[in-house]
Amino acid sequence: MTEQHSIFDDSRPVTGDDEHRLILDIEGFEGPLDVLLSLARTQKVDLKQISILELVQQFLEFVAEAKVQKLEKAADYLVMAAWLAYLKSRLLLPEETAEDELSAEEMAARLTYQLQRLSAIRDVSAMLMSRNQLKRDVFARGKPESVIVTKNATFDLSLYDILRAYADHKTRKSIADIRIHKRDVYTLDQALDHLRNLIGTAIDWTDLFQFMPDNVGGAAMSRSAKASLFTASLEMARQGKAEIVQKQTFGPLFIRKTDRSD
Amino acid sequence: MEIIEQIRIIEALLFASDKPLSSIALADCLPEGAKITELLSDLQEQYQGRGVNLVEVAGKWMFQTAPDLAFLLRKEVEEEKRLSRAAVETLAIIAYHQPVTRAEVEEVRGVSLSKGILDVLMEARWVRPMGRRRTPGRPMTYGTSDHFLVHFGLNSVKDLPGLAELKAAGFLENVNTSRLNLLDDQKPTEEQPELPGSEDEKTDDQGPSAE
Amino acid sequence: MEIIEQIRIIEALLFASDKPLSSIALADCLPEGAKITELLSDLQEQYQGRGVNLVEVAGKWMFQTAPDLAFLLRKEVEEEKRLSRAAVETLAIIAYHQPVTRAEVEEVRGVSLSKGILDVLMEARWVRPMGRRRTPGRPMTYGTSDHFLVHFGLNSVKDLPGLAELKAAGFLENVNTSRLNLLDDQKPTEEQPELPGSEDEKTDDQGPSAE
Repeated sequence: MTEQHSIFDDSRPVTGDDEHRLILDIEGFEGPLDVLLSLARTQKVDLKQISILELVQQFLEFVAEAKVQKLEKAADYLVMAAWLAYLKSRLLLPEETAEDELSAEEMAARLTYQLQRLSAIRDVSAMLMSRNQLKRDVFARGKPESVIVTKNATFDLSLYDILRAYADHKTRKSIADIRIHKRDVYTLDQALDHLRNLIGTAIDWTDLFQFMPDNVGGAAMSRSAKASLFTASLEMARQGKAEIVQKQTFGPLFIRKTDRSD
Repeated sequence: MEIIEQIRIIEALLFASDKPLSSIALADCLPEGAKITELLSDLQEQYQGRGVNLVEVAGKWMFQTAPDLAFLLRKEVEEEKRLSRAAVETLAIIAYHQPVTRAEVEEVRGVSLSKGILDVLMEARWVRPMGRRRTPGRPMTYGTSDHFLVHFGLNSVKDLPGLAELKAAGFLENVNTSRLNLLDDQKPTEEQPELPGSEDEKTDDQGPSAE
Repeated sequence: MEIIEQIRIIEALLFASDKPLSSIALADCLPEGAKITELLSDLQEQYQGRGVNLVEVAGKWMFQTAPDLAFLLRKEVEEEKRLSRAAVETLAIIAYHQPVTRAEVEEVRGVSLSKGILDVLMEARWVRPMGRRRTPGRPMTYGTSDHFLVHFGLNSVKDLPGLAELKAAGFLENVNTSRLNLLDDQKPTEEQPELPGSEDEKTDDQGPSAE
């Protein structure tokens, strides 16, 4: 979870020393409505009577001063700021409402309604959480004796378990679906076979790369073939089946068979 | 069978269980025609004021320790996991507004619901899907479970604290009627293919009701 | 503290404890000088003849169902079984992909379905045959039952959250969604199973019959 604030967490800087100029941090809030609610409370009046204009001003200042770490987090606040700025202009200018538009007063009333509703929900949240909770305040029989009176509950399985199982299955499947494609390479074995076959046909020292296989494919394959051919030549020299000579640095590599029969 | 014997039986059954039992299940263990409701309220009265009380939760019955003794018992259990503020608020909105969609929860809180919150609430078995709303996009609705009622000692969601006040103040009206349109409701990601294999058009909204 | 209050405390402690408690352990929760032995015998007397008795076992105290009512506890001693992980996953796949054949379940899970899993799910009355598929071999398809819906508090299988919703709820956090084809997921269901005579009319819809 990203939202860490406990209902019991009272550390939020709502009650600043200078109540009209709170310096607040977005991190401590649950979104723009939360900020508005906190600001509204500084007006020390009933929510129904808050000055929307003052609230708008406070919010715009808050957004201007807020330290924003993540842009996506700021988006909600910026949208609200824009809406409030619009509301403010509507409230200040003489009313000329288009038919399909809300009047400024209605807009303000709706904002007030939302704040009141959130505040009310918070109140009932607190009431709910302060109820006697099972396993916190009240306790069931600690050592139940095994009676199953309900006949259907043979298995202790919840819908959550099913969703979890399906999600886990999907998670695993999405991992299992990753396939690493085999890279096309000209293998060392191929190069060895190729070189063994051809080296017998050469009479004398031959540039190793004369033995490059034909039609190996694209540039990548060709590079792979070159590398494998070189490794193959080293391998054959190690086995005493071939000799390799290079006259100068980066010069051509010459190879010949060791036990030439002629 | 005498009344006192019948009371002994339901006492034994309820005492032995750590989960609430329905009166129907209890009646199964009693002779035909037993007045289960009366027996239960007799038993409840007998335990009034004792260290253990008989309570009705989620429409079922269970014994639990008296709430005023919580101070004594609490130290015996591990510190309970604390829900985040966001989770508590989300739970409350789901409980009071159910059935409610994710978008509506976001609308009430004025902020998008961060991932994992619903997961936590569903893992605690407090929240459950309640069917799809018959609106465009057919969004999933959520509500509370019996387990939620048992945990918070409620007989039904109608007993939620402050419910009447919220309703009277008009805060439980259709969330969208009061829209500020601050949050974009159209979330294409929430749309999803319906599960094929079920073509029936069925009702979704079932109002707050303990199943 | 009054005697009656001390007895309440002992009663609650013994009720909530998951093991028998010694009088010393109980005395720890009482004020200094409480007469624990007298209190216990008072409490024991209060429960004499009730459906539950206070008994002393190996020097410790516990509540226990009255011996003459023990038959109640054995009436349906059906232990709560746990489903294996494979069974839960199979159930989930059947629920999401129904109607689905055994082979399809195996294909989706990537392992063969061990014997007994389907039996267990059918025994639990969560899974039922849904008629044969009109494909070579005419394999049997499976789906979930009404009982499944009732047990899990669903109105219809459409109430199961889709992948997008699971993700939104935080269930799929570690999944790279681009690899999860959210739409192309329920292939097997597109085919309709053959209706074998009049036998199984209901191939798909669970209907809102869950109560």
